[in-house]
Amino acid sequence: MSQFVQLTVYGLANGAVLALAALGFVLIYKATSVINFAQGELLLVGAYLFYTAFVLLRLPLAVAVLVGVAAAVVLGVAIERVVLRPLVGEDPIAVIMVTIGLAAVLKAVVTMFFGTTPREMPKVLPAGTVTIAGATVPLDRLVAVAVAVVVLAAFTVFFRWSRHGIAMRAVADDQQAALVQGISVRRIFALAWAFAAVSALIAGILLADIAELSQNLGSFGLVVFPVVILGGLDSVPGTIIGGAVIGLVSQYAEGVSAGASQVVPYVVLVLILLLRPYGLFGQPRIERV
Amino acid sequence: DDGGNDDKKDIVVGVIADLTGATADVGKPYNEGMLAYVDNLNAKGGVDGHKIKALSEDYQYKVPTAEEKYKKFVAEGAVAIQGWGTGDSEALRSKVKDDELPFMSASYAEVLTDPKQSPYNFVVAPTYSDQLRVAIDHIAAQDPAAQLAVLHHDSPFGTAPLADAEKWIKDKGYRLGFKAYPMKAGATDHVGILQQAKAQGAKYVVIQNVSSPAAVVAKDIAAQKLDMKIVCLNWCADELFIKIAGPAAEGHLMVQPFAPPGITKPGHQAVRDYCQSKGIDLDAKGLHFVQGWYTMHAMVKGIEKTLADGKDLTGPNIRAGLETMPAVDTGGVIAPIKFSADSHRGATASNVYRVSGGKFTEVTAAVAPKA
Amino acid sequence: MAATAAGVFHTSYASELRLRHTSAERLRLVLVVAGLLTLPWLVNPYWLGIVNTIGIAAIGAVGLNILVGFTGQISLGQGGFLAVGAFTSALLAQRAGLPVPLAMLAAVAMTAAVGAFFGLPALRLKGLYLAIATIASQEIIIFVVRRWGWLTGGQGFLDVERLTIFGWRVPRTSFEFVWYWIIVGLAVLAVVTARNIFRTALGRSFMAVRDHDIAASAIGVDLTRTKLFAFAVSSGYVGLAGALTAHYTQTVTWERFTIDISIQYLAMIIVGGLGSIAGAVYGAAFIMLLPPLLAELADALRTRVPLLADQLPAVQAAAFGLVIVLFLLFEPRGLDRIWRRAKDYVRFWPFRY
Amino acid sequence: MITREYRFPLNGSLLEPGQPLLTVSDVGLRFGGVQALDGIALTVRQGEIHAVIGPNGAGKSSLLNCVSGLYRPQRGTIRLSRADGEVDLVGRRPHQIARLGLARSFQNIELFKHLTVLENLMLGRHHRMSHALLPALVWFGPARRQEIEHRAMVEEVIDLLELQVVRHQPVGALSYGYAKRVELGRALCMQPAVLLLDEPMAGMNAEEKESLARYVLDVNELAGVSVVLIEHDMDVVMDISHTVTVLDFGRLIADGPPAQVRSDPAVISAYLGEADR
Amino acid sequence: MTSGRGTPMSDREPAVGTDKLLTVDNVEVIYDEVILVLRGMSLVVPRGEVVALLGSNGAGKSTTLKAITGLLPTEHGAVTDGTVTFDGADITRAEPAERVRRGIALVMEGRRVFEHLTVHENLVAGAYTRGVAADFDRVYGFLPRLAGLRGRVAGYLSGGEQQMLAIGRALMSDPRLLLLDEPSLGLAPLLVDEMFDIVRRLNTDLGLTALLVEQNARRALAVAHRGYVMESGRIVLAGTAADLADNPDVKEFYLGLGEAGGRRSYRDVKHYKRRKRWL
Ligand SMILES: Nc1ncnc2c1ncn2[C@@H]1O[C@H](COP(=O)(O)OP(=O)(O)OP(=O)(O)O)[C@@H](O)[C@H]1O
Ligand SMILES: Nc1ncnc2c1ncn2[C@@H]1O[C@H](COP(=O)(O)OP(=O)(O)OP(=O)(O)O)[C@@H](O)[C@H]1O
Ligand SMILES: CC(C)C[C@H](N)C(=O)O
Ligand SMILES: [Mg+2]
Ligand SMILES: [Mg+2]
Repeated sequence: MSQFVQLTVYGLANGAVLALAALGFVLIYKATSVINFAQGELLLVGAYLFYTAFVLLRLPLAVAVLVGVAAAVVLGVAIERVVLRPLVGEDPIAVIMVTIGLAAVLKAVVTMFFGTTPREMPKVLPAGTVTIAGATVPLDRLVAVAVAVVVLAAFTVFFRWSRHGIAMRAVADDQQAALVQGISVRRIFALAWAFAAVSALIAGILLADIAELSQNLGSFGLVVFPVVILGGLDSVPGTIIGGAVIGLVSQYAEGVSAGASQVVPYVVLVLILLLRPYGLFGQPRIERV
Repeated sequence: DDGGNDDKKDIVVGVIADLTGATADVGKPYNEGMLAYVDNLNAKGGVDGHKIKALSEDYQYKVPTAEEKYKKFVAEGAVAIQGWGTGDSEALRSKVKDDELPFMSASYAEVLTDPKQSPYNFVVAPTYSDQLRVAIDHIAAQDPAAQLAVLHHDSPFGTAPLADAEKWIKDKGYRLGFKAYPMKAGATDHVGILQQAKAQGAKYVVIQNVSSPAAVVAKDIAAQKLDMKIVCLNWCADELFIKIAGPAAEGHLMVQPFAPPGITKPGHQAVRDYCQSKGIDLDAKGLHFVQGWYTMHAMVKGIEKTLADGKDLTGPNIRAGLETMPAVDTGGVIAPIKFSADSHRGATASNVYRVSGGKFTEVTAAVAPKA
Repeated sequence: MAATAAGVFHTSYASELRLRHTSAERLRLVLVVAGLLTLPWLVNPYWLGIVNTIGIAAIGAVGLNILVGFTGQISLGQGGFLAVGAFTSALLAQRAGLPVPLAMLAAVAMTAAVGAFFGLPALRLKGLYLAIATIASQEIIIFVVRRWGWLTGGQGFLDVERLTIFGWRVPRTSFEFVWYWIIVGLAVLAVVTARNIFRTALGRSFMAVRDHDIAASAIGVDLTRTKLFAFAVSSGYVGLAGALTAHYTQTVTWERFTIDISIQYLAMIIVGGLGSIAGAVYGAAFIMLLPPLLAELADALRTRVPLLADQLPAVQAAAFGLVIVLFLLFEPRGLDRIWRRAKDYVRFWPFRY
Repeated sequence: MITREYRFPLNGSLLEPGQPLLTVSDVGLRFGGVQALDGIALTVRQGEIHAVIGPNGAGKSSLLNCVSGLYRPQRGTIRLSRADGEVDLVGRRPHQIARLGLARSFQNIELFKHLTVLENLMLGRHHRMSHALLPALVWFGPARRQEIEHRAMVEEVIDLLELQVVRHQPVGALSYGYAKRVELGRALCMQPAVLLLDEPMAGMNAEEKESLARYVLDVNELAGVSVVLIEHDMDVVMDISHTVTVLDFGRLIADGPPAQVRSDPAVISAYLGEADR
Repeated sequence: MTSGRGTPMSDREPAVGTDKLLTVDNVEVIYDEVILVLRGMSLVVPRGEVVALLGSNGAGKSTTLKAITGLLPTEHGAVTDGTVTFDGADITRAEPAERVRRGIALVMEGRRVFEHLTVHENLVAGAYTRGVAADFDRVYGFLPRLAGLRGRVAGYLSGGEQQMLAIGRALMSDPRLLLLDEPSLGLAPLLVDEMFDIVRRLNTDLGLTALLVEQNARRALAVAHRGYVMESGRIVLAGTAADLADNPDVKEFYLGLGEAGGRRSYRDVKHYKRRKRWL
């Protein structure tokens, strides 16, 4: 029992971080129909941005987070400006490729500035443990789950009801038609990337705190694929469920057979997709002839 | 070339390095150590008047890139190669054999020590298997019936010593329990495996991986308040592990063939002098810098011997040089390195350290696996 | 299509169905053939080795483009299929002692079968959902290859002997040279056969599925059969590339077939041009040549700007990404498109429209 | 009267004119809360142009989709008469139905937009061609022979629909009118037993409608192909069709010769309005 | 503002020399750097009028509207010559959003509603430039059918309903010039009536200026003040709606009227090569 609780808490904590990383994917996909292969690298950059503000510049925690957020927004907007703007209206697959290139650039830039050695960072999340149902549960994981839930809920609300959220979905549906409504597709793209960068920053801070700050954080991008697909590529609330399911499944698998945890999420994913081809909450494509 | 002894040709050595890839955190200082050694040597006149020209290229820990770099070095006339990972060393093994090029790497897999299988591979340090044997001997001495969990990198590097270790326990008649667990790359915790290890009743967790994941395990053990002692082998038994794991590193053990700069040995002096002259902080670079330095040193000694024997610098001749050179004395940084025609196992003895007060403290120096 | 070239009149369908119509096109073909025939004498073994890896990659990219560019089924499972080809051929040659050509043929068949099996989700899934489901096939294949002790005797990799064809062992000294002919021969065969597919009803049905699956089914295209067939045909080529990798590099390890490789192949066909056989070849060349060329550049810089030396590896990695980004900004539709535009420009010059 | 020699029979049905060819009985289809079709029954006879009209959302396209297998009705049967007996189309997959001789065009032009006109038309021949892999890889031999053989038939359609000038253009760049014609051509290349046309003349001016109507009439009168035609232009419908079926809210409200339907009060109030009479 | 409520539009005098809301002057458009589609296209839309633009398939009508709204770059097209002037300002190179803000709205060919959004969300998207000032009641009042469909997903509406929605969405930006690309396409006769009635009311009740691209020439000319006929990328005929309706070529090719003046039966039409006088 305690073992189960233990795995569950860690699984949920991982799921929470996964969901935050997945959120960026979903935002970008929703607005631009593009899979962002640079999401992991955004997370990496986000974590180092925070590190710079918090450790190198010695800013107080709250200020450092705000500076990090501001920097992430700037980064997102800059990416849109420089690399995505010229591609408005092009085949999404070209843009997908651009994100692959972008991933290499971002990662290399981090290497240039911060080298390849992991960095130490003072703990931001509470360090203690609590005992739940006989299991020792570290507080930092619980806080990570809470942070993720708050952020994800905020984004869900934004998409459902705000004008910009609707505009973003409109752009995803039909860019040309959105343009003639006076919706600036570029602005929406910039917004999506800025949001993605911010959610990646938050995920990056959490990850750096509960694990470590190193260039390996970038590899989180690929891990997120099953999460987004499971929840539905275009569903913000889907990331929460997707994150939780994948986080738990791989943690339980890890608790049974270490090697299996790499493949089990994918098997679960395929099985669910066969039942629900657009993930749990994804919007089916409307195909009428 | 830059004046002076034009008549003496440069000796080209290729260095396949991981400078930006998955293992760059240790790959970079290792590579720097090699290049520093060469720089130092050349400044003092080189080998028998020949300068060493070390071509170092980043392969990002990717096998196909390693192959490409290897071919490039061959085309540029390299007479010997310094490699890095287990994956690429094994991938290049048959190439090296075909091309008759002596090859050293930072992969200490046991297969590479057998000249019959890998005639051109040389292993300067105790193999991963030997390190694990030392660890097992040590544990068996402390707690003869302990359960042992080996957490390893999920790759040829990680699995290299497993079979040998199990055999060792059986051969020596130890009563130790043994189970191996692959570690998921990039995981933020290893609680799942630790749960399994706990169920197994493991008291000792041997880690054959790099420092970062090892530190994660240390933190998990601390957070879970588990009663387990980590034994780090070579690639996680370093300053970085202590740094990242912080207080969670306290009390854990390390099996490390190379003496870290923090444990002063006579052999460190040359390295320290060089670093001082270049304004490099050796203690910040850590033990992998020293490791790189002395690995290159061993290679150069073999070349020196070949030249001293009056032979051309061809692959087979250098191989013979390496096999016949006297034991290389590293001033205690690593046990004397000695190869022979039947064995390319350079050394067998490792040091056992304990982390205390955020530092290495020597438990036993230079122990080889029990005879 | 070629028939837009001015001044070409066809007197029979047969003449129109030819791939080359104008003397310029024929001249280009002659130049390409002449180039291929002389190349191995012009470059050193290192560059010839790179050409060889390009050749192998081109075969794999042609295969992937059949699936992605021509049938519209985005796949990130390429690495897995390469692995199937490589392990099958290596095992059959090393363990069962099959002659290498036969082993490679069996590898092609095996990969085609495995490809068709992992194509099954395509019957339900579309677009990026499918793309990500194919990552699952990648992970599952790699999982099997890594964990199934029998395959590699628990070592995680297999050594493969230097190629021996009908008792003749490829000499060490002319290793790249001999392989060049084998690889180029097979690559040309792959390109020609792939182009042929798309001149026929079979290829058209693939493209119909890509452009509009509902309309395709309404004209009698069996979607199930066609999608699975596309997976099989594509994987057949990929299997060939995998088998060649095994024998050419003389070692098979799963580390060579990770998701990174799948992404790299996707990069090749996008940069080259989706839905273009020639584009797949250009893309393979581009992606495989870029890093060594950047390394050359870095070498030149290292001596000139020693200050930068420490950062060079990272700069190289950044440059790799940057070149891809800039390239796609310049021409999102790929190298094939640039090539066509250049041809049009020459053809219509000096009249622009 | 225009006479044309057809080297290839475009009609894929062997029935005698006037015999029931396609019999829809009691078809019901719903999407969630929407009853798109409700107890529809009608008979298309060999050699006829059979128009289906009705307000937007009446279920005309849905009916066509049921016939061609894209939708599966929850109720009813759709039987196709062939020389060798009747087959029920309900439950068959679209490609199987296409192979039985049902060819169609779509309301919003569903062509293969990256392919050329010629390739689109050749795809109309798909179900009558072999798709073996080996000949395709080799090209020379059977594959090439087959291409040439079917090309002759396709050229006939190109000729009939006057598509010569756009033969090698990708259809994605074609203007609307040409695209509509290509879609008709693709269906004709299938040598159909029944040709189902969903608003083939939408978006055309009078002149273009006239020529498209001519094509449809030619196909019907000269080649003997039976046609099911959905169209909102009453002038066209009344002029060229033999039978008209009117749907409203998924239900059949009138069925008969054009003149009779036109003066039906239910049809006028649901569909025609006073202005367009 | 017009005052012509009730008077037949075609009877009115052409408003030459009056206040020009939109001027397209000698515009050349090239797609893909090689396909020349508009070759010196010029037209004028006077303030307060409805102008019909006729032309056969592929003539370049939609392209003209794309040039006016700035959509060409998204299709690899570009205006390579000429100018588009709206309300005195040169907007040839302006961003689409900028043009919407200035008061141009387009009802696109083929409806192009946002399929995955509900009807109301489509309207919210249409009001993007208006921010909080969006006036939903006005549009729901003008198109009462939409009010009943508020919560329905647009992709599953019938053709006619989608067309209403497309118009409603365009109205949400509170435009001064409405461009309509074949709004009656695919509509049933009753709805075609309603459609043209809406266009008329837009003009008379809301005072909107409109440029109407239509294939249904008879109805279009009935609602318009003036008209243009374009062929192969340029204007070949222009005049008041009444003049155009009287032109023999327009009668034959756009109105489908025979020599005698009555409508020919489609059955009687023979294959013929067109013999337009203006080509
Ligand atoms: N795939 C679908 N999913 C949900 N509802 C659908 C679907 N297809 C059609 N409908 C609904 O069924 C009804 C009939 O639609 P259908 O397209 O058959 O009408 P139609 O008579 O062809 O109209 P139009 O003349 O506008 O083309 C409509 O209410 C439509 O919204
Ligand atoms: N994106 C594009 N790329 C290339 N050519 C195009 C493109 N869009 C349109 N064309 C070409 O431009 C010409 C004019 O097209 P346009 O859509 O403006 O015609 P239209 O007058 O609106 O016709 P329709 O009545 O059929 O809608 C056509 O020949 C078409 O093939
Ligand atoms: C850092 C290590 C992972 C590299 C090691 N030399 C290996 O065997 O791969
Ligand atoms: Mg319809
Ligand atoms: Mg148009």
